Amino acid sequence: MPQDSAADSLFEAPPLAEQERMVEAVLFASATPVTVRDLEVRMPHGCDPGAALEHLRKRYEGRGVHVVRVGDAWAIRTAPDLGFLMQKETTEARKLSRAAIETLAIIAYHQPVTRAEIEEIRGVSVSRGTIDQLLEMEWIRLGRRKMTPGRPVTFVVTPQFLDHFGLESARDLPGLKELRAAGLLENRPPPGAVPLGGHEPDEDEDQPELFED
Amino acid sequence: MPQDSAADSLFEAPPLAEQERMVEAVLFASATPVTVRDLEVRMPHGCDPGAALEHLRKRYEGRGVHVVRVGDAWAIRTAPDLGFLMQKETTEARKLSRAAIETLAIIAYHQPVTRAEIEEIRGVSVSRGTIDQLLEMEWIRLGRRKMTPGRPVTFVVTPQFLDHFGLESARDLPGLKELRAAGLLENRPPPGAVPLGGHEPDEDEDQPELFED
Amino acid sequence: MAENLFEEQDTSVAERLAAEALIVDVEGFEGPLDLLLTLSRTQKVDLRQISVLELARQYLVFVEKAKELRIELAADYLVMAAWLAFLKSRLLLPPEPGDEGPSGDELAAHLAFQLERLQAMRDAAARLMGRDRLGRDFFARGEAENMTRISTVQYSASLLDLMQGYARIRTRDDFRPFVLDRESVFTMEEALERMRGLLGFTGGWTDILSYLPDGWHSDPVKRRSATAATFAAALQLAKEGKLEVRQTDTFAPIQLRSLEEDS
Repeated sequence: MPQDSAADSLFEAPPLAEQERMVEAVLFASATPVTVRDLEVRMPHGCDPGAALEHLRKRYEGRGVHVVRVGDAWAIRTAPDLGFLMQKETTEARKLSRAAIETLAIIAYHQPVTRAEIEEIRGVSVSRGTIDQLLEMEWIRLGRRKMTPGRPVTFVVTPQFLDHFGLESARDLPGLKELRAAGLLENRPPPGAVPLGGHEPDEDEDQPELFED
Repeated sequence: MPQDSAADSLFEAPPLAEQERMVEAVLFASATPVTVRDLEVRMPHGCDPGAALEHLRKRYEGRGVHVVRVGDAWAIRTAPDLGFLMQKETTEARKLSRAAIETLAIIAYHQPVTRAEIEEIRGVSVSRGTIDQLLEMEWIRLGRRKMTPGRPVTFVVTPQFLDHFGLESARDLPGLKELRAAGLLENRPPPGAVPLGGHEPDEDEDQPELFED
Repeated sequence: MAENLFEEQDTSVAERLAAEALIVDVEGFEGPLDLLLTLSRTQKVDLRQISVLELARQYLVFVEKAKELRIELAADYLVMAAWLAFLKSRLLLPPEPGDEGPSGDELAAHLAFQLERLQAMRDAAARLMGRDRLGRDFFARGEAENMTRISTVQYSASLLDLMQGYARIRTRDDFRPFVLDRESVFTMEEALERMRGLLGFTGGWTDILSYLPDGWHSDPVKRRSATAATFAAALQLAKEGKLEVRQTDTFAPIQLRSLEEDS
């Protein structure tokens, strides 16, 4: 935006050190990750939260709390090695079934992935409860529909998932590169038309109301 | 927790820097302020939470958050001068009232202009609320007093005004000729809305709801 | 050697336990692929080198046993059994000439891929769940500060609003009754009246400005109004044939001469 020098001086941003304090205060105050955009909106005009965040992250290296990146947002989290001090704060994680854990991993590593693809990988149909539970925990959400016949919905993991597992992004999933290199994340169609693993005709089409809203 | 030998862990407390990390993490994660006694119970045997707290408090001096005493307990809190960041501002956009727009237009076209002159041009008296609103919005400010009897104050528009309307200077406002060319001067007020004979009581003062929306 | 012996013994014990487990707890399997994966563990080889033929044999034995024990097997287990029987025959018999479809080796390779992929996902899931986790190993702010919501009203106006507002005022000016400005406006009617009275007393050419009323000379606004009105009145009177108007040059003084005297 064109501004003359007078207008510029009116909107001069605070010094970087001050911006760092601001980012620090906002991140400390929030229990959930704060996006850069959110920081921009809250901080005075002309601030550069990105640079301030980088400084802040360095400042907290090796400390009792860390500045961590979660997707396109940032949060302060306690250092994992100090977890033993927090019995009081530990929240009993909801016990996930083996099916739910596997389904979650498949969604994380194969996203965006359709229900039929999950079933193909697990060799068994995915119960509605499993998907519902993961949706309810806000670890997965609906992605874009796939541009294949029937335009099935896909599932992807959420920022909450990344936050929970301390991942900066889905690209940082453990072993992702190796799995990809080994071709294990491919959606390889079976030779011929022989279905494996009791693959019933697409359930999505039987129950379209499940995931559409 | 890192341990070199069983004997060490029994009798030797972690280094103070490590204790400081622990206090930092506990204060951060705790939902309520934490007492020194509480810290002692949580931290490994032989720790000195008091000393660690003192170090931590010093470390956060001048930062975006402070270590503060709350009764006989300790907590991390936002630095008081950054409280404004914790306010989520919701802005509701409303159209300026007609009276305000006209007053603003007169000030922009005729600045510096006194209130009496504005009233002369508008043909109605200008309510205090209208002027106050424009002042508060920082679209107008007081100019020099006029060198006429009574030395009345004048009003001028501000850089914020120019910024909002995308003008380099008030001189960039289209002149009457251009307004006419743009067909704006043909914009006759509806019949009956023409105030005849000047100084009727201001519509603004009759209706405390100053602003149309 | 001794170690090997032990291991083999261990394996056979594990195998027996597994076999029992399979029969007793068929419900515990997450489908035929899961069962195949479990069976493949008894082969103790890399999944890429697995003997699909051997696996098919084991699976079929399992299904037979389940039948003997009258355990209800889900349909997909039976579908898999049928498919594995087909695969087994494909792998054992040389392909018939003109045979359509994928070869036994292709099918076996795909099954091996599926098993490897499922195993990979299980390992990935285990690694994922073994990560430091929020609320267990690392923690968020315990005492999150609430955002106080401040609702502000932002008034907006566009440049068009401003221009229209000003235009409205100026337009209103056009309509403003003359009464407002009467003190500084000399109307044509007034000028006509004044000139009719004066014309008879003037002889020869006189400057039009001398017809301006007293007190209308100094104030520029008043002078302008009076000049315009007098000029308009002069034109009117000239039209009526009562006077002549002349101007010797551009911007030269305008002079009037009465015609009434002559007539």
